Amino acid sequence: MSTTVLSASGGDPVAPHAAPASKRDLWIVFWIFPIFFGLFGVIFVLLARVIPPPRPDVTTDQKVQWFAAHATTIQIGFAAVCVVFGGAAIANGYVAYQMKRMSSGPTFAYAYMGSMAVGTLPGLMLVALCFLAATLRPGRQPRIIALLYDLGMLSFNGSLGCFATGYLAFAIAILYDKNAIFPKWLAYVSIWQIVTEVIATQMWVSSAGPYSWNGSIAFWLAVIVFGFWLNCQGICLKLATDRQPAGSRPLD
Amino acid sequence: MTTAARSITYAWIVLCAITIGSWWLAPGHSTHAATPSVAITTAVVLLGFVKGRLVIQYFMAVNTAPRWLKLATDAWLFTLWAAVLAIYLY
Amino acid sequence: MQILAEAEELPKATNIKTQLVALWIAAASALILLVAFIAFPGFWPPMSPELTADQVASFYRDHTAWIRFSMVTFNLCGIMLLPFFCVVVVQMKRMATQSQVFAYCYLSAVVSGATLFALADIFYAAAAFRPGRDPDLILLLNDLGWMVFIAPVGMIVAQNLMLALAVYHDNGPNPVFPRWVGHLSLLTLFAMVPSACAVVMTNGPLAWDGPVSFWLRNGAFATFTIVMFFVVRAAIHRQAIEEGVAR
Amino acid sequence: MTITEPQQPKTDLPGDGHMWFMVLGDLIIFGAYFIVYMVQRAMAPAAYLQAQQHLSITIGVLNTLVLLTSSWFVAQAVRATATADYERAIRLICGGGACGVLFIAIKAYEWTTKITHGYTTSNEFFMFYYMLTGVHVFHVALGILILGIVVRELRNTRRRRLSMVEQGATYWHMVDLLWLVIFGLLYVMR
Repeated sequence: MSTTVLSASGGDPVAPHAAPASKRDLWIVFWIFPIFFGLFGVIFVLLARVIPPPRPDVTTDQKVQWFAAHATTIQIGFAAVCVVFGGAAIANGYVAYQMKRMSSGPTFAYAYMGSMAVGTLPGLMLVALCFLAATLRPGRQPRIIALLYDLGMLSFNGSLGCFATGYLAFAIAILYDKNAIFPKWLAYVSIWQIVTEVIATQMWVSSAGPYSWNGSIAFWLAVIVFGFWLNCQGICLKLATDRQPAGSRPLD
Repeated sequence: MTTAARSITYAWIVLCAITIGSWWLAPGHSTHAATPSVAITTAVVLLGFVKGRLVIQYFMAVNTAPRWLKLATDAWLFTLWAAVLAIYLY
Repeated sequence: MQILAEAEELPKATNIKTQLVALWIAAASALILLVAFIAFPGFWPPMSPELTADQVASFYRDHTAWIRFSMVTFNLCGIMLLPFFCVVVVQMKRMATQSQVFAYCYLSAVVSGATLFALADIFYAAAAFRPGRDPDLILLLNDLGWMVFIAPVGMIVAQNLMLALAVYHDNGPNPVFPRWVGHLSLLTLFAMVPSACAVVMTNGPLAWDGPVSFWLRNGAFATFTIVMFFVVRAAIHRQAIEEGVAR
Repeated sequence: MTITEPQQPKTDLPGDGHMWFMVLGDLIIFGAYFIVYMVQRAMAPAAYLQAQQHLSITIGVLNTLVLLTSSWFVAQAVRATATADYERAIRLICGGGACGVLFIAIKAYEWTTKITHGYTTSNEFFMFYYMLTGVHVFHVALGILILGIVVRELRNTRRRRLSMVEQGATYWHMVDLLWLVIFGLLYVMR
């Protein structure tokens, strides 16, 4: 929505001392983004078994059996998550860093960083803890294991507000930005993400069918849109890194 | 009034006429129980396609847009309504 | 360090002072946390994951008062360490020969890590709130408390990785931190990583009461934090002198 | 670097590519919702039809007419902007926005009567009804915000641009287009 476009370096103050010609620091951090999300995909799909999600409409005994059948991979997967989940903070921190270079002020960069940092707990770690607690002691009472099953899946798929806030902050920052750090369409795409988060609220009241936590609408469509959005964000992050002049810093 | 402005108004009149016409088709009348009807559903699909195309062509001004956009919007419209009908009939 | 009288009212002098205040808040909190650590009966020795539900329940019943005292203290003072890590962020942003990207990612990891640390004491304290609860539920709360406390080291991994990379890329004439801080940061990281296995092991050195997962992990973190206290303090002093705020 | 090109006189793409990307993507996502609805409906056609009977076709028709009229206003506003008649364009867009507000008001009334009659999300058809109309109303509200931004830009003599108005209009017509599909699938078909 801007006719006048500042060059990407327009607002970037250059470091006070000798500016290096290298952008190695940026590239190191950038590559953590695809590496982390690649690992995330592998762990959650192949090992931890939460994508595709186990069914919500099963009996307590079936939940216990499900944990028994997948205990080893769940344990390997989520133990790995305990080590690598900091990658999420770095990936989100790098997005916030690029947002900080926008001409739209720091407010939404901070909001993005904050909401995503908070979202890591309910959206990523709580399911790991619940499933690890369930698999640590298979002899636990079935009703407790069933509770951990529900609690884990609901927190993983149902923690919506943190991410909706993050997407909103991301979209608004892009729309106000005149430094063209990220393209406008990425902001519009983030609106889809908010919509899918809103629809996913229905998994809290629906235990079977298209709106449940493994449903075609509340889960699958949301995951496809998320995957598309994440790839777009990664590509745009790469382009933003390409264009950032060496030795430049974010705006204050 | 320009040609474009006039065609927008014509499109609006046709759209409203179809909408009011569909009032008689709908099942939402409490006087009698609705029965499934392939004929009505097919009509709804066809009219939905026509209405969607009018909106895209005249309101969204795709009739003067680049070719790729015409193709993309028509493909969406056709795929959607064809799929709806196919699922219904299947 | 002596703040110069003529610079006393300048914002850059205030920036130095607030960093020092944050540093000392963290130091005081760390002392209190040490007391809480010593006071928690479950750390002397660390509770074995092999205890049965009844044993765990009777532990909470027998030591309710001490558990409550230490966990409330952890609750109150645990996140008081956060200002210290924020001072590290401020210092990282001063590093001249880089784009500040590590500082932002470090901050992001610090915030996420703190949310997890803030959760652990809640599980322990909730278990001690009604010691008469069903032993299976007490065991569950105890498990969750131990897991959150010991295992999710990912955010510290991210933090220390960012700090180390920042130090290694800070290769101008006046580095903010000495280069060995990067090595120490990585060393701490490697010492803490194995404790992620505590979510799987119920005995041996990697279980949450094992020497690696408990003593090495916590010892490494405590040592690192104490060393960083002095490193950061020296960095603030250098900043004050460079900016003409102090002698 | 993505530069928002100054509007070329030769280009006949209404609005800009960024907005069309959003609109086409949104159409595909909604298309997926519609397909899932049809699949679910095909599994229990009688139950769905029976539930459909509880929707008021009169309100549905009224809402459709309101939204079609709002689209007419907005489409005419684009033509008015193209002929540099900005005052008329602003009035037309305000008319379109007012129709949008009326649409939301009618929708709110419809929801209220449905909920008071006990048609809640426990019925699968009504689950879809509330979801589809709810997400659509979210789009209407966003559209009203966008129209407001367009009016603000049009009032500013330095910032009034055809492409800006066209972007807003493209979004608004998409909202209309999606409603026509919702109307056909939920209210009319049997």
